[in-house]
Amino acid sequence: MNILGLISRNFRRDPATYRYPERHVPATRFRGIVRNDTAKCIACGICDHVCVSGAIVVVGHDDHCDWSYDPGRCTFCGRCVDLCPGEALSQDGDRAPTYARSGDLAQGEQITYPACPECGLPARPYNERLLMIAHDDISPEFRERIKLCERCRRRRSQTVLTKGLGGAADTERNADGA
Amino acid sequence: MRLIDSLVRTSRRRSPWLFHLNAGSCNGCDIELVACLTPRYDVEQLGIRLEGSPRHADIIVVSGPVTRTTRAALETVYAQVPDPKVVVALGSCPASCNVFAGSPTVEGPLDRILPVDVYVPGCPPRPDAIIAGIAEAIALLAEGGHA
Amino acid sequence: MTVGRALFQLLVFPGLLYAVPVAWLMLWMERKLTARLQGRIGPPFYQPFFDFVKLLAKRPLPRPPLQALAMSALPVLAVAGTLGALALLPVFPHSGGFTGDLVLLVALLEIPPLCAVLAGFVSRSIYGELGATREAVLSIAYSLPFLAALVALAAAANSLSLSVISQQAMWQVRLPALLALALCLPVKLRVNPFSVANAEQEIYAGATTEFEGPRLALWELAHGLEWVALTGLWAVLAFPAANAAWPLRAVVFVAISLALVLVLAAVAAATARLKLAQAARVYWLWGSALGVLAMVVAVVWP
Amino acid sequence: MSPVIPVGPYHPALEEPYKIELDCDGEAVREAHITVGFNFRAIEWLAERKNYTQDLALVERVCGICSNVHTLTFSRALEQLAGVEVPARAQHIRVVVHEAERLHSHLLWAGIAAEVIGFQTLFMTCFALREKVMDLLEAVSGNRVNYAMNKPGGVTRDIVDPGMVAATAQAIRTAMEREIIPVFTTDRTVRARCAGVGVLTRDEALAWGALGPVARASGLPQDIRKAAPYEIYDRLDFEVPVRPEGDVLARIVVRALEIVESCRIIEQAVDGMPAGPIDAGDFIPVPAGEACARIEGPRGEVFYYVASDGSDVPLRVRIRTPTFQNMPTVALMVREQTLADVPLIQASIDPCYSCTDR
Repeated sequence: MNILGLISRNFRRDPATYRYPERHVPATRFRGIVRNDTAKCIACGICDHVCVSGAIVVVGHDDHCDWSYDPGRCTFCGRCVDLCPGEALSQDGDRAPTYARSGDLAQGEQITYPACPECGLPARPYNERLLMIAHDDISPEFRERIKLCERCRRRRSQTVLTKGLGGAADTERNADGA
Repeated sequence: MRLIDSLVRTSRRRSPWLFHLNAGSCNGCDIELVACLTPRYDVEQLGIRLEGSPRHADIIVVSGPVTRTTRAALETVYAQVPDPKVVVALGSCPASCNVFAGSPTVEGPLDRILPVDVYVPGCPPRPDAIIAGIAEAIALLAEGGHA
Repeated sequence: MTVGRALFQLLVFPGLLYAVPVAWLMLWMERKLTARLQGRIGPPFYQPFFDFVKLLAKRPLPRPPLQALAMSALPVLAVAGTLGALALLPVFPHSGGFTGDLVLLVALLEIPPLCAVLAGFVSRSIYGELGATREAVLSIAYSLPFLAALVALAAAANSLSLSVISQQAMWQVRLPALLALALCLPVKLRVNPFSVANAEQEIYAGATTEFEGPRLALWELAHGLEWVALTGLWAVLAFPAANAAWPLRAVVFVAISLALVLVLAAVAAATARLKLAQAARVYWLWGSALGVLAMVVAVVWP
Repeated sequence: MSPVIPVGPYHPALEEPYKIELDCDGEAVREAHITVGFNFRAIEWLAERKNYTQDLALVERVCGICSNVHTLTFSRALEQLAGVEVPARAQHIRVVVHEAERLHSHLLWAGIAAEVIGFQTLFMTCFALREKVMDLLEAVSGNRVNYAMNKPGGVTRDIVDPGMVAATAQAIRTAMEREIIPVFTTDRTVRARCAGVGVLTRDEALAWGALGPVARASGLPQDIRKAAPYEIYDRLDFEVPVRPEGDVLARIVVRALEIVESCRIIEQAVDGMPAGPIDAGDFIPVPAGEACARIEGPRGEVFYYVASDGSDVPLRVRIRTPTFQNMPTVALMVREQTLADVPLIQASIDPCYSCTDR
């Protein structure tokens, strides 16, 4: 086809243009603004570790963790979403809105550490999916223990251990006595 | 007087001319801006033209984190654009230096050097996002640009 | 020509009142057709008007006084010259036109390119100077066929009056002369394939690179008026029917002008920009051949 | 008139800031001096201060047009260090994205070349076709530019709809063969602007170390995909187009034919795509050592050197891009040409100064 054919074809066809404000919608797997599902977030900080532009910053405190994110700094590379162990992070399927001042789009999430059922002090959050990956079969006893804070968990382990060992020692002693 | 005012305002809204300045960008944003001219997006439907000379322009579109070597040009070009004018920052680089933050040769972000009116997020922004950003800028331009 | 008639021609038709809106219409048609041939929507029809108003409302940049004066005066002169040329077009033939208005027309039509060349140098920009140089070289190249065609027509009609020429030149001369004139239009209007004088990818906007705001607005207006004047000249010469009623004449004049705009825009959309030497060669070779042919026929034909 | 005409750093014909100063005699160019460095963002310096995962996103932004090439080469260097095998499906996906990137880069270049010679209609046609590739890349990777597809040991995203990919490749091939190639090669005004302009002879190309399509348009049949096949290129059937003329038109033709070949490669890669995993794990430990990797980018050979001390931050990352090699030939080619040819000649090497400056 020569150029005359090309322009006459263009002329005969309707223009390929989207009339503003109609627009070309992104593909379904588009990588937009990152969202954090605090229910799944375990505050591990991997997103902060892999974020090249410092868009995601994770700061841990005693009883909570601040997860902050500024789309104005984001490269939308999706590495944080890929590598998020708990699948807490996801990306919007559409583009971010324009904004007027630097930092306008910045958002923060607070991941509150759940209270330890035993002592009431903050415990590390946990994520069901990660548990399933780490352990195929979870006993009710283990499930209860995962909710405890580190100290209580250690104490619980200690008690179980002592009890177990104590029982064993008793049996041994009994055997000796026999 | 009021009639003339509203005519001027309408004309600014209908005929924004762009000058694009690459301040050390990776080309991603620049190419997406060029894509805005092409049949699918065709910004000429909004009266937008990409001008070669800053003296003809109303809107300065900046991409890139502002490297040391482009800073002087950036300032010159800004002075060459007649008022009223509006600055649009394209992508994450002019907004925050993006991945180049901390580099010894980068002097950005852009708002340290020029007053920025509209930020278009994305790395790079999609053409429809760029058009939306320019539409924001047009609204500002109609009101006489930034103070 | 009576004063009243002259004023009418200058201010109403085909002068100011007609020419300015039609200039915007033609600029829009050219852009819109180009866009459609490229598969785009293109600008809305009010685009050139708003471009003009917007540029007028921009604050000019501070410049040294003498340069500011020259940079403002040159586009005004270009607009005025083109309007003057338009007023001379004998859309309605009359007995009163002064003989020799052809010479005046040619002189007036040369004013905008001349102003552009001066503007390029006055703006003291290297790209402005390059654009001006190219403009000058091209104007030498197209002047030969352009003038040859007009002289041939004058010789054929044995008059220097446009009105007489448009009525009486014979078709054997008129045809090659019109072709030669048509060939000169793209370069005078700076559209492809002869747009080298304002080739954006090489020298920014050429001579008008350094112009801003109201000064640029006037250049845009002058450019639009050039479209009206040159297509109008061609239309007048291509439609000689002497005894048609005046509304018909006016309608045909406008129709031919607008059709010519479409043809030029289509040609521009289908070609790449030729280099300066290549463009000049086209005019020296083909343009001159057509012009000389017209002259020879005008002189030799009994 | 001043004898030295600066083109750039900001010029309508240049996408990027760089400067060519021309010693001119009227419109004829006597000598050209190229100044680069406007895009210097110290990427190599930054790469030595960020961990490997961060570096992937960083090197992707060396260049927004051939971004995939950079992550791919970097990943290949790391895989070499770590001794990791890339799963077969990931290799196929890599080739598809790699060639799709070549498609969009070449179409973009063809459009820019048309724009530079003032042929707006052809520019629009090329870019309209390019949008098809952009849609393909967006559907596969989730972004139109900077795809973030590669990581050491595989790719980040699977191709869920191979049929669409193959159909797009076929549509582009048809459009190239029917519309764009005929116009570029037969249109008289295009020929008038491109044929015989900016000639780089075979010997000059060899002596100046030209790479990629520039070398192939000067009669040098060099292509890493054939010379040192990576991924699955040794199992694919494709040609490397070579032209002997060395002018701008030859560079156009070489790239146009490469687009057709890339479409064929994509069709084959999608066709034979096996099922299976797409990566070899998330964080791949990089032991101490050094590695080089090179692949054939759209503009020519891209070369990476990575040195590691076993930590998660590289000791040294060295990037050499094709424009670094091709750029000096511009000064050679513009001599004794006219001013109007300079933008076209500089564009004909498909320069990428953000790659060169880094």
